[in-house]
Order: sequence, then structure tokens, then C-alpha cells
Amino acid sequence: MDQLLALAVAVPLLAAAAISACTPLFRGRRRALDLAAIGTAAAVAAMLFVIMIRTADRDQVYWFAGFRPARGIVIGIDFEVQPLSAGLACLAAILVVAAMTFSWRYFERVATYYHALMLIFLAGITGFCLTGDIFDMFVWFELMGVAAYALTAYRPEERGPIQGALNFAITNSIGAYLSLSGIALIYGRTGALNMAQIGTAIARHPADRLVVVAFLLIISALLVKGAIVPFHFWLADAHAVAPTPVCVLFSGVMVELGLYGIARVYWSMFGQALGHRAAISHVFLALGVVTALTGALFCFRERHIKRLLAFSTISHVGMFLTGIALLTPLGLAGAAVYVIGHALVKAALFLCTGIVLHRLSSVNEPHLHGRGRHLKITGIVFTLAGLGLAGLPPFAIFVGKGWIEASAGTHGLAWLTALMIICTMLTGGAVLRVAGGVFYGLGDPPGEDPEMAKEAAEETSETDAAKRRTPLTMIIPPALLVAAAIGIGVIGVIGRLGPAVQAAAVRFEDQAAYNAAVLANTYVTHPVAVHAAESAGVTLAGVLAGAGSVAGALILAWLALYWRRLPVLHGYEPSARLAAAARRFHSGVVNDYVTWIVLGLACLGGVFALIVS
Amino acid sequence: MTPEQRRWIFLAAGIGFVAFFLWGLSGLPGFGNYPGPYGLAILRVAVAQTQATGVVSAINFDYRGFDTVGEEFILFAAAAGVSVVLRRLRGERERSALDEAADRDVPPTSGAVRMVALLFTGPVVVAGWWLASHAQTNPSGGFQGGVVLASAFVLIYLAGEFLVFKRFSPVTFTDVVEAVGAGGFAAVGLSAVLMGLPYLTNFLPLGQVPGAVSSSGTIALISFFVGLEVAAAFILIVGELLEQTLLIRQGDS
Amino acid sequence: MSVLAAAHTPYTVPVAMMDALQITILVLVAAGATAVVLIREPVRQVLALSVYGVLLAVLFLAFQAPDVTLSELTVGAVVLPVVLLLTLAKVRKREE
Amino acid sequence: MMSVFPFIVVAWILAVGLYGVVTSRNLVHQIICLIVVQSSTYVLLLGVGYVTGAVAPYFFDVPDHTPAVDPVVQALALTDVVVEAAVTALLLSFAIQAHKRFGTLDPHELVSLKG
Repeated sequence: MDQLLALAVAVPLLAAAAISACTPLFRGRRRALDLAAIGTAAAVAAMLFVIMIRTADRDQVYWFAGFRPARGIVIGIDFEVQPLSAGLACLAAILVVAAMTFSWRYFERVATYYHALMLIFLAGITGFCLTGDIFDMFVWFELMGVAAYALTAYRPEERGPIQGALNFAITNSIGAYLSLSGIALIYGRTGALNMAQIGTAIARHPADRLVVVAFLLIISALLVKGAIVPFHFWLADAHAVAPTPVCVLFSGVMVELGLYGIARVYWSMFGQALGHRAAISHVFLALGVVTALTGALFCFRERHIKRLLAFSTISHVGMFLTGIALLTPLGLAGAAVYVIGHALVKAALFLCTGIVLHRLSSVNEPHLHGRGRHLKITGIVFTLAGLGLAGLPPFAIFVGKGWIEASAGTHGLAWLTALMIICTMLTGGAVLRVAGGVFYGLGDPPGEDPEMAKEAAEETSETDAAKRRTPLTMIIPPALLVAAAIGIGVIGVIGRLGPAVQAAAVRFEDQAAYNAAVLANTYVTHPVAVHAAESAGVTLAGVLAGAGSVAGALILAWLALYWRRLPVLHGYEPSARLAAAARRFHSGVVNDYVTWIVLGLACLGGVFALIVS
Repeated sequence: MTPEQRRWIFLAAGIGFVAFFLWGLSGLPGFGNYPGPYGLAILRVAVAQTQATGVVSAINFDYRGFDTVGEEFILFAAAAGVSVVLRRLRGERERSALDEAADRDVPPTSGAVRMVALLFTGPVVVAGWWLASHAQTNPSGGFQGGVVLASAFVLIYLAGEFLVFKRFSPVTFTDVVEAVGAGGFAAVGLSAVLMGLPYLTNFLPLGQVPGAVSSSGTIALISFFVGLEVAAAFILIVGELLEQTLLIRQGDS
Repeated sequence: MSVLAAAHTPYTVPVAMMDALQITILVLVAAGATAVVLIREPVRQVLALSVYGVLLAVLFLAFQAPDVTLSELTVGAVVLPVVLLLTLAKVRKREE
Repeated sequence: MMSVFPFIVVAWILAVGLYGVVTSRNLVHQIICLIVVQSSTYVLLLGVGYVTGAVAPYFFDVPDHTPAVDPVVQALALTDVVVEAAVTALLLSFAIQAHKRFGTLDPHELVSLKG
């Protein structure tokens, strides 16, 4: 039993409580507070990294309060840790360190609440990733949610944050209550809350109506959190208005945790019982494709930089989902590397946007046109991150996406490559358009959409300080994140990453081994060689696809910047129709969002009912 | 969507969803036929293992104590969130506490109500304390006790003494108590780790008599910390709301 | 599960009576929930909510959950109404 | 009748609560409807753990092995009731600020992002 597992959750919680208890001591000692919080987050990151290394060979199971299962009946709560779960939590901790370092000079008036809430948020993520108990998962999910709502509304003096936080909190709460109903249903059948025990119990019989309904209800909160269309509406509202360092965590890991949760729930409990692998794979593939396309289209038309990045997250989440939905180890491994690459690059983009907001007091693309010329380093980092987002070799996104495409290719789904190229072109193109316009003054200032200008004008500076130069604490984190994205990509390209991540993915998808590790304390070893059928190397096709999407993104960005000078397109407003559609659906009214959630669940329910019966 | 369109879309979708939900519910074993094994296993071993006669408390503070750590911090985060959102902002001013009586918007409390409320405050505090410290025996525990303790605070408000209370117990103090409550729980868990035991192991002597006040080891201790945290969290929340209602005004009003 | 053994303990109500009791309270709870949703006037709705809280508490007692009853009573009948009424007071004052 | 009736009530409460959330024109009303949605989960939890004819899981004055209802769901519901009250308070504080910023509680008019 490895005590680090418990400490990775207990330490940030205790630190958050200690920081709050010592509020009077920290008055006027802002740096001490920052150091304490950053130190805690860094320690958590280190612990999780060690855990990830230690779980490389076999799963680790930790029984809280020492209540081990007797004769297959679990009476306590366990942590069941695999490299992928520890790795995701570690990524979150690293992003917290980056965000807190960034806010060193960013917020001028923060009380202890900000630091305490960030640490609680981190603890929630860690607990969610590591736990092996379905109700415990729900508790950490709720903790993460509550901290996130409060952080979204951190600047209540403005309109946006309050409205965003309300929509975020109401939609996610409804998802959470439905999940709790699902947990109650499955508990009523199996009398268990431990995921391994539930999995073993329901796998004995073919899935019936209760199992299907419980599965859909349990994942409903995760679909909302994971911003899968049509459950995604809250995301743009909340991401666009949360303080920039918080956006880093929202886009970088929180949304991805929804997908992690779906994968964990599927491969520890429902996979064997549900059966119908092909049909389920197709349902999630369809969800992923719709999400990826919707996000990409909305991303490209957006002029509010933070909302633009938020929609790009939706598009990428859709692509992660397609990777997971292949139900192959290589697809999951690709999604994992893709998530890491995306988190690093997207965090860098948000932090650079934060610098722009700090220096130029705006995130409105037309307004900023050409005004960022003197922000040289920020411009370079932003552009590099944009190219990384478009899948430029050797960024980590390129590696992860290559694996997903390779796995799809061997399963007769080669069209997925085309989808990936289209979506990356649109999202990468949008970011590169911003980079070209804002930092290099290229092209014409985009037309002022009055509505969007109004939105963007809402966003005022989050900082009060003298803004004549960018503090080092702001520019170093995004630069390091981009460097890390390249570094991980290089390790992947030279072939060092593939076997390890694929082995981890094979274990993640092996429900029997998971159940045995928890209930019987036996461990199955998976020789990597067995699964060499799917090569994780870099192929010529992969490089071509990567280069193609980067070239496409550059062309799209160029077209968007210069289209008014092209004779053919003269006078054509390409986004007018889309804008109307966007306004119709992203109405900002939470009642609509809840309606879409219920509609989405009813449709998915119908589909699942057809599949299983 | 217009409200009318939304209502129709929702009715169609809602009927489908509820039908689906009922379809799943019909797969449950009938009401009153809980099949186990989780609850039955715990019922078999709980009293002997923990010396607590209240099995629900034994689960909350021992078997599934780790959940409760998370729940406690949800409370903590929610209270912190309320403080963040309702903090006094630029452009808002606080009415002086001294002229509070003059332009109070709530009608002044009558003498009788004040009297009764003050008389009740003591017993309510005692009741809350009793509930929080008897988790191991009766249907009680830190959660309920904490809420009852916090409602004593509401009585103080009814007695018209909010401002007096505020002077004696500034928000910082409640904050600190709350942090001690939440942190105390996490620390009890951690002290087990320091002794080389799994997190949250019940390491204190359990006592010989099931259900006695000093029995069941860390269960009683944790319940006490939970009571502290819950009471402080709700006092903070109600205090922030009271402050909004009674004291804070927009600058221009 | 030996139901007969339970029937001898002093705390157990005869099954038929318990059924009748539970059905009655369940109907009341369903009606209460409907009322809470349909009443649109905020202060009345808060009152309906606290009645609904008490009904739920009674239901939980009939489900043999005294612990949850206590929790629901303190929260549903005291804390939530106070918090909601304070919110309404704040919001109302500014409308004038 | 008795074997399914409680679960039908659960579905009814859930449906009514969701209807309230969707049709609400007042944030405070909407938050109260959210409380109703949530209360359905408590009824469901306690419902699945009920054992006909059994006692409450307290052995202070009954013998140790008397059949009792499931204590686990009670533990889950108990903490949730208290915790969710705090979350409701957080939502209400958002509503108060929304009212200050927008001068209304109607969700249709809180549309800062869309003008």
C-alpha cells in the first residue's frame, strides 16, 4: 500500500484549510501565500508523477481506513490507480502550478480564497481520477464542480462571470443529480458502490434495461462536463468569463475529465455487461464527430478570443472522444497523448491571451488588430502554440492524432482522418488568424460585428497594475508549456512514448484485470509485444496529414485576413448565417440549455434502448 | 427559442426521458427487497468493529469516511464561494452599524420575540452540541449538530442582535473555525498515515461498551470536527447574506 | 431476510399499516413537489418548500431513516427557508 | 402496487422539478426547482435500500443482529442533504449578484454575452 496515493488528495486539502486558517497571518504577505500554494501544487505534481512511474508495471490499490474486501464484498473506499489516471491528475497539477505562477503578478487583489479554491479544485481532480468507488467519484466530481463555480464568479462586479457561473452551475448540477440517480439504480441492483464489484456483478448476466439506464444516467454528468454536443452550451459562457488562469484549468483538464470519467466507467463497470461493442462504438463516434464539427465551425466565426479558444476546446474534445470511441488501445493511447498535447498548448494560448488582456485591456480581435506588435515574445509563443494546435510535427498533438488516425485506418474508418484535418484546419486557422492580426498586423482588420464587439467590450482588465511591461512570471509559464508540448512530441516521434502509453491503454481497457486487481489482489501483466499489431510509429501518411492540416490552417488564416481584397469574395459576409444560428442555439438562457440536455438524453436513451433490446 | 417553443420541445423530450427512466426503474428489485450485499455486510460487522451503535455514523465517519472528507470540503468551498461572490465590491458602501436602527428595513423586533429568541439560543446551542458529540450512539452526528448550532445564530438575529454578534465574532474568526473544522478532519486522517496506517484508519481505542460517549475512537472525534465545520460554514453563509440584506448598498442609492 | 424475526421487535409497525402510511406520505410528497414547482410567487414558494421539507422528513422516518430525517428537518425547515428569505429580502429591496 | 409505487413517485418528482427549471422565469424559483429535482435522488436512494419490516440501523436498544434497512444509502443521503444546502446558498449568492448587475432575476434577460 503506497501512502502517496492518499497524500496526493489529503495534502492539497489540508493546505487549503491551513491557508484559510492562517488568513490573518497572510495579510500583506501576498508572496508567502503564493509560495505556499505553488509549493503545494508542485508537491502534488511530483507525488502524482512518482505514482505514475510506480504504477507502470502493475496497478496500485489503496484501501482507505484499511477496510479490505472480504469474499468479494467491499465495505470501504479504494483508490485504483493506473498510469493513465495518475498521469491525467499529474497534468492537472502541473497546469495548476503554471496558472498560479502566472497569477503571481496578475491579480492584484486576491484574498486567500483564490488560493484555497484552486487547491481544493486540484484535490477534487486528483480524487476523481484515482478513485475506484462510484459514489466517491461523484463526491470528488461535485467538489471539483463547486470550486469551479466559485472560481468562475471570481469577479462578481461584472455581468459575464455571474451569468456564466449560473449557467455552469445549474447545468452541471442537473447532470450531477441524474448521475446520482444512476448510481442509486445500479446500487439497487448490485448492492455495491465499488466499481470493480459492480462490474463483476453485472457482467454475470447480459445487460437489461436497468443496466442501460444506469449507464446513461451515470455518464450524463460526465457528458455535460465533457461538453459533448448537445450538452456543451454552458462551456463557452463559463470559459469566456472565468479569470484567465482558471480558464487554463477548465480547458486544459476539467473538460477532458468528463471523457476520462466516461472511459473509466465504461471499462471498469459496464463494458462487459453492455456488450454490442460495435454499436456503442458507433454511437460515441457519432457524438464525437458532431461535437468536433460544431466546435470547429463556431470557433472559426468567433471574434472574442477567449470564447474562440473555448469553442476550439469543444472541437478538440470531440476528437478525443472519437479516439476513445474506437475502443482500441491505440485509439485510447492516442487520445491520452492528444489530451496532454492539447492541454499544454491550450494553456499556453490562454495565458498569452491573459497577457494581451493585461497589457491591452481587451480580448476583442477586431479591436486588437495590429495593437500587439510590440508584444514580441508573447506573439512568438502564441503563434507557436497555434501551430501546435494545428498539429504541426513534432508537437504532441501531432503524435496523438497520428495514433488515432492509424487505429481508425486499420478498422476501416479512414474517413476519420479527413474529419480531423478539417477540424484542425478550422480551429488552428482561427488561432493563427488571431496571431497574424493581433501580433503582426497582417491583413485588414476584421469587420466589426456590433454584437460581438459588445460582448468583447464586457471583458475588462483583470489587473490594476502598471502595464508597461510583461512580468517574467507571466511569460515564462506559457513558454515552458509550449516547450514541453514539443518535448513530449519529440519523445513520441522517436518512438519512446508509444510502447509505454499503449501498454497503459491496454491495461485501462482490460476490465477483467481491473476487477481482479481490486477484488482478488491479483495482477495481470500485459506484455506490450502482444499488441504490436497496431504500430505506434510515425508513418508517412501521418506526417502528410499533419503537414496538410497545418498548411490548410495557414491558408484559412490567410484567407480570413485578406478575403476582402479577393475579387471573387468581394462583399460576401461568410459568417452572417452562422451567426444567426449560433445566436439561436447559444442563447445564454439556461432554460434552453436544460431543455437540450433533456432532449439529448432522451435521444441517447432511445438509441441505447434499441441497441440493447 | 421562445418560451412557447421550449415548453413543447421539453414536453416531448421530457416524456421520452421519463419513459426511459421508468423503464430502467422497473428493473429494480421491488420496493422493500434490498438485495445487499454492501449494507448487509456492514450491518453484520459494524457494531463489533467500531463499537458504535449508530451504523450510519460508523459509515459516514469510518467505512466511508473518505467520502465525508470530500463532502466537508464541498461545504468549505461553497462557503468560500459565497464569501467571494458577496464580498463588498467597488461602488458599494456599507451602512454604518450605528444608524442601523434608524433606517432598518425590517420592522424592529418586538420585545417578546427578542426575549423568547434569546431564551432559546442557549438550549439550541446545547442541543446542537449534544447531537454533534453523540454520533456513535443515536441518529445524530456532526452534520445535523452543526446545522442546529448554526440555527442558534439565526435566533440571535431574531433577537435583533446581529450587529452585536458581528462585533464579537468577525467573519475572520468564523473563517478560522471553519478551516480548523475542515482541516481537523483531514488531519485526523493524516495522523493515521503518520502512524504507518492507511489514511483515516480508526486508530484510537474503541472502548468496551458499544454506544458509550467515549466509545468508537476517531468516529466521535471526526464527528466533532464535522460539527464545527458545518456550523461555521452555515454561520458564514447566513452572515454574508444578512450583511448583504442589512448593510450593503449600491453607492448610488 | 427474515422478516418474521423483525416482526417481534417492539419497533416494527405491522407491514400492512406501514404500507398504507408510506403510500399516503408518498402521495403527499408528490403533491408537495408539484405545488412547490407550480407556485410562482417567491415568498409563498419558500413556505411551500419548507412544508415539502417536513413532508420529506416524515417520509424518511417512514423509510426507517431517522438520521436523514433529522438532517432534512434542520436543512429543509430551517436553513433553506432562512437563506431563501434573506435572498428575497435583498432582491426585493432593490426593486423598490 | 407497493413494490413500484415509490419509484413512480421518484420519476414524478424528477419530471416536475425539471419542468420547473425549464419554464422558470425567476432565478430564485429556478433554484428552488433544482432543490426539488435533487430531492428525487434522496427518495430513490432511501427507496432502494428499504427492507420491508426491518428496523432503522441503530442498535442502541435492539439486539445487534435484528434485520435493519440498508444503512449505506442513508449515509449517502444524509451528508448530501447538508452539503447541497450549502451549494444552494452559493447559487443564491450568484442570483443576488445577478440581480445587482442586471436588475432582474429573469433568466431570459440575463444575457450579457448576446446583447
